[in-house]
Amino acid sequence: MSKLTYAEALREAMAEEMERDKSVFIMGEDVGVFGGCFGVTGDLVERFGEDRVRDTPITETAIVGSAVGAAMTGSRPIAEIMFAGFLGVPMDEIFNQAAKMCYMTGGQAKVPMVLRAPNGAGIGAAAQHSERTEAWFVHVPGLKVVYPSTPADAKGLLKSAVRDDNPVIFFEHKILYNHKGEVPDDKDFTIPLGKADVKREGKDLTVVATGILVTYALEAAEKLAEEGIEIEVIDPRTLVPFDKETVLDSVEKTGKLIIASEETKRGSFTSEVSAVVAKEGLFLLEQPIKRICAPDAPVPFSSALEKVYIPGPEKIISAVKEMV
Amino acid sequence: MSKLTYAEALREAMAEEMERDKSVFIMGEDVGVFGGCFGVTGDLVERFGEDRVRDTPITETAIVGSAVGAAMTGSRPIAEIMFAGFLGVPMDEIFNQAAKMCYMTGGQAKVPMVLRAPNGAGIGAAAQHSERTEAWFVHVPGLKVVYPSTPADAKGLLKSAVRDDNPVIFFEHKILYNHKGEVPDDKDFTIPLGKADVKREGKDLTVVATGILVTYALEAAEKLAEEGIEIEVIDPRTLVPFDKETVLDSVEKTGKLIIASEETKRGSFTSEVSAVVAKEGLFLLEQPIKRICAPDAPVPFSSALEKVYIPGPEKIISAVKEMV
Amino acid sequence: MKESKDKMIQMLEDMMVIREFESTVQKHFAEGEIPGFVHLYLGEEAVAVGACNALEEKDYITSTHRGHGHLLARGGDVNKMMAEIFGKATGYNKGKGGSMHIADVSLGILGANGIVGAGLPIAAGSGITSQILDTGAVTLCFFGDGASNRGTFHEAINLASIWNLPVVFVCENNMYAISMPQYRSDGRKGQNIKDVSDRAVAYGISGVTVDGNDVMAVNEAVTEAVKKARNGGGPSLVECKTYRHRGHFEGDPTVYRSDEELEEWKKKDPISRFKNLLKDQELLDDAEYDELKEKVEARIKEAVDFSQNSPDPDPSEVTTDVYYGEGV
Amino acid sequence: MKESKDKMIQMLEDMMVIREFESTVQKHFAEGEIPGFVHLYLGEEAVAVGACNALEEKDYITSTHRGHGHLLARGGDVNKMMAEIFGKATGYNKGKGGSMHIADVSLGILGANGIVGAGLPIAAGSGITSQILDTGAVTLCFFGDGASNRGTFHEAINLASIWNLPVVFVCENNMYAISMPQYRSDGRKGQNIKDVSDRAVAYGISGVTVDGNDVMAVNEAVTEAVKKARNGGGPSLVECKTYRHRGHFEGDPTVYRSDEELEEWKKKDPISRFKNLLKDQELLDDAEYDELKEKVEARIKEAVDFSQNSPDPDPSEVTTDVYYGEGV
Ligand SMILES: Cc1ncc(C[n+]2csc(CCOP(=O)(O)OP(=O)(O)O)c2C)c(N)n1
Ligand SMILES: Cc1ncc(C[n+]2csc(CCOP(=O)(O)OP(=O)(O)O)c2C)c(N)n1
Ligand SMILES: [Mg+2]
Ligand SMILES: [Mg+2]
Repeated sequence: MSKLTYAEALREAMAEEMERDKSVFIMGEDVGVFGGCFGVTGDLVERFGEDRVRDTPITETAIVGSAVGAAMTGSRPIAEIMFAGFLGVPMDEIFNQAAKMCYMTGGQAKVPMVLRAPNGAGIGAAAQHSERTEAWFVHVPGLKVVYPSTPADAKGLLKSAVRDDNPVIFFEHKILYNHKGEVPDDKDFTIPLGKADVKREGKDLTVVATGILVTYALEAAEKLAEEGIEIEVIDPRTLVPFDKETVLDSVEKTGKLIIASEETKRGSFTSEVSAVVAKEGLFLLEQPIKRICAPDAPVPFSSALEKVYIPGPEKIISAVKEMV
Repeated sequence: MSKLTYAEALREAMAEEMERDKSVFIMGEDVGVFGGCFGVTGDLVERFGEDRVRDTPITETAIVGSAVGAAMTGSRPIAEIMFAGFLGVPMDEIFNQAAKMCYMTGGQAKVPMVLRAPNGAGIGAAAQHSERTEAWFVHVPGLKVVYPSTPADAKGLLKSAVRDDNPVIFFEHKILYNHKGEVPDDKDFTIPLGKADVKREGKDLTVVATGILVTYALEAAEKLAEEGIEIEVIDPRTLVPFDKETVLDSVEKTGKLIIASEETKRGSFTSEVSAVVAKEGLFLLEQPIKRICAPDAPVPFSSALEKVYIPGPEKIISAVKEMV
Repeated sequence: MKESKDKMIQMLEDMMVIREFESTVQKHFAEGEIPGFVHLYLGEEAVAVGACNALEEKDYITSTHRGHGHLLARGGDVNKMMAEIFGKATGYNKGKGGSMHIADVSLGILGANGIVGAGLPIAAGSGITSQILDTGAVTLCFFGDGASNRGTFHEAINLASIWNLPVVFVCENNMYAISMPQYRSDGRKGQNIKDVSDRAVAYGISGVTVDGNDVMAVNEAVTEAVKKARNGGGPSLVECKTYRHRGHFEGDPTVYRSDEELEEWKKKDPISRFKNLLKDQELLDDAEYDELKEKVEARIKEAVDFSQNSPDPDPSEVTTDVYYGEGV
Repeated sequence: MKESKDKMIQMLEDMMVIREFESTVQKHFAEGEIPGFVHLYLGEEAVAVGACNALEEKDYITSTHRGHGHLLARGGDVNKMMAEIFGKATGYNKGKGGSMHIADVSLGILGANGIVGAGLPIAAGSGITSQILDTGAVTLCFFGDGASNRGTFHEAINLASIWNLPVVFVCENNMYAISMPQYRSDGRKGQNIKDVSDRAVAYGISGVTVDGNDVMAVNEAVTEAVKKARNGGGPSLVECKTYRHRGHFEGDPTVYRSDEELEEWKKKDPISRFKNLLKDQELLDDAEYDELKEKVEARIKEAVDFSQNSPDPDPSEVTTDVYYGEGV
């Protein structure tokens, strides 16, 4: 075990996979000497050279499109899109190429690639640099969608993503980059895609949360515990495949469900979780499913507004109190 | 009233709006002399000239980006994207420009534009030409999302969309283009965005359906009526704004809800409707909410497979029978 | 000389296979046996054949919505191709892809593609693999004049240029993107330049325009570009001017072009031209040609029989192959 | 002569306003008063000022993430600008946009933009309105060297060219896109050509490169291009070579460039150069310059006071203006 930040854990995952497999390479804007806009790639260009840590021009369409071509021919690209809000630019390459190539060719083609994208608000970066776009990809068959909330998960999931034979969209939350945690050193430490993690056990209410909301839910849980309320916090970790069993088991125990994410609410991943439970766990529910999300609005710039916009721990606390 | 096809109704809506307002214009690939890939623009170039019915190169990014610029400066563009499956190409222009411009400028800028996109499977066009992408846009605040299922709705909603001061993504189902129906001739006939339509009344079960699934649900309703089962079929018509009251009122009456769309199920519009009802109508439900959608897979080419893929009337019939 | 004769006859045969294959698809489409959209390669045979014959086995190609010719020129199995177009289980893609997505990945075909211009970045990526894994493979990227107006053209060629990737970009300029002329001195046009190859300047790479109905000219230009790419000289742009004999897709009434224009181009038909050239050079006589033609017709006929007698895919196939390895 | 003198002094003052404004933002950002990213225009003042002074009132511009200079050169209100950057309710965008989205739509500014290259198609669209409603307005589109590698550059300029739209594309080539050099003879580079203006050939339009640190040269080139566009001559590409004095954003340690390079460019500072020119031509003396400087400093200081004393937006503003008319 080492104490690493989330960003460091991601970097170590990439370094280990690049050492293990010479077909793994990195590309993206300013991932080389600049070390990545959020410092995630850091010194990797010094360790692996410019051939395997490739600085691209501003060319998201070609980044993703060429990742598809590289993946189809025997490489395992890890491409970085500087902000998850820019994923609209290469959307066609993700949606019509990466995601469908295997199916359209009748299983002939494999596209083992990872697309890393910093997600989320909270740094005053306004509407175009604070986006959370995971719901789009949840809706695209053929993709896997990963979203770790701790340094250890970040490392184990990224390594699994690189080893997976399918395209993986890998979300990272900007605010989490500096969070520290214990991370296994074992070079074969991986976390399987499709397995949720119960981050905290509790009997009174289930909170399913993603990304930074896992942190906020755990903060809320601490405070609520002081008042004798025990919430169970589940992090799906991979949105696709989604581990519905873990969620349904928990709801069976608690009878109450809150789904929390930083997304704008309408049409979000929380809608999907809600729909799954409304189908398969309806009679487990003692109360309506509550979703805690950002409002259906772009992210405002002003810190005064952004604070209101982001669904923080207080919102979870008051929602839980309304329900228990 | 005139008997028009869905395609003709759309064309008449455009013609009337262009006559009414000289700032309305059309652009897209092959919308001129070719008359549009599905014949929707037809003879409009002859009626309005090449200046107002503009054939573009293959340039979806510029089509949408320039529609934003035109809309901001006093025009009202109606842009056609040849297939809804190509909407990934100009996704950034829709998501980061059209949808956010008003908010980001603090309400200064208005972007009155319509993006028409033929949606859906059923013509053997395989994975990239049969897409249904409405869920992405439902998740984007700042957009309105419209999806008519009859010729009259097509006309009335398109006219409202053109007159709206916000960007509207307007889905049309390819299979519906040749469907005929009575359409009001009144040049001021419009249908407000945000108002669902009860296409058939019934007391036993509520089906909320979109696009071509409205047709299938009505077919199913006919057959079920023969067996004495009366389903209520609701067409939201606009996915954003979504008229939840009409749906909740119906569920209050029937106690049972099926949500049907041709989308791939995971993360679809049906998830959102399900989530809304699981929150605001949970105690109205006598049974779990069922969603009838396409499977989470790209659209297969072979007619034998496509038939299985598409959620047709039989699937609705058997689902209803399981529930009543 | 012997080698060159064999190669020339081979190229003629390749073109004839495409011609016969496409004419046959046309017929069966008209008869309602083939669903969806088909975009035929009739009239453009010299481009695929000239270009693919410049490649080695380890090389790659990216194809387009008008891709039958590319796959055939690359050695695709006519039975599996026809069966795919008929939507049968025995097709290359198990019936899941159809005309627009037909591909043999084992022949280095990185997908036919329904998205215009999508192949260019994919080709660049294949070039990255060549560099990183040092495979020596060159990637040949087919795309249309219409595709050259998409951002993917710009971004992919720029990337290939700055990284010196071993990719040859072959523009099939058949004068139209559906109804939009590539260039005209006045009126609607896709771009304001006569030659797509002029765009090479924007990326600091070499660009040439050749007669795309002259299979030898195409072969020569592409061979040179492939050699350059393989030797570390980076990407090039080769524009081949040609014309499609049919509408954009089957069913297109082609209101946007004149019969005269079509007739002019038919006079430049790549197959009769090449056949006549071979006859003039006494490399082929009428009897040999007729024999070839019979052989080709028999092959394609067999492919149709094979397809018609093949089963539909099993319904369970709808949800396999969404993820890799699942469909096996 | 009188007119030209006034105009020159005006342009000097405009540049000085930008310099003072940006230096002030830099200071308050360092002090933690301004959230988010700020991309300063320091060193590039001649481009915005030279270009915007070629416009008429009815014209439009599109701006970028590095947009303060454009808005100031177009006559933006410094109080409302500074307040926006401070995230206050009195800002141009009610505090919702911030540095990257600051705009005065009534001045014909079609958004600053956080998405690199997004402004080019928007500018083309503004050109369409000019044509359809016959307004006579010209649109000036600012974008960086980095943006010229995006597909939007290609598609927008192509569209502007085939439709002959009245748009002037002004490339601010400040040599870098964050850490990526626009061009170098070897090593990492955004593109394989020395001059972005070479790309004009690909669209059949005219392209020129000018010294972007020479406000008169910029003004002259853009004036000519605007005139051409207004007279139906279609779009042009004007590349202005310049350099940013600061990092890409505040906080950038600029490891990718040398101190010597920066020093070389500081010698070509557009403001001191222009000031010296005016002094040489005896159009300005030291006393006049000092007066100007004081006036500018006072204006910016007042803007800071205004901002610091302005209220935060009301929390209810989070969900207004999502749709037009709602925020009123
Ligand atoms: C991104 C995208 N836009 C539009 C289309 C619809 N479309 C299919 S083929 C075609 C024309 C292609 O022209 P070109 O590239 O010249 O190829 P050609 O058909 O002439 O061989 C168009 C517009 C598409 N498939 N993809
Ligand atoms: C589509 C997109 N990709 C990446 C970024 C991140 N980014 C912001 S500014 C910038 C560099 C822009 O370079 P250039 O166009 O030369 O403008 P400059 O910053 O030099 O003024 C990048 C990569 C972005 N904002 N948008
Ligand atoms: Mg063409
Ligand atoms: Mg720059």
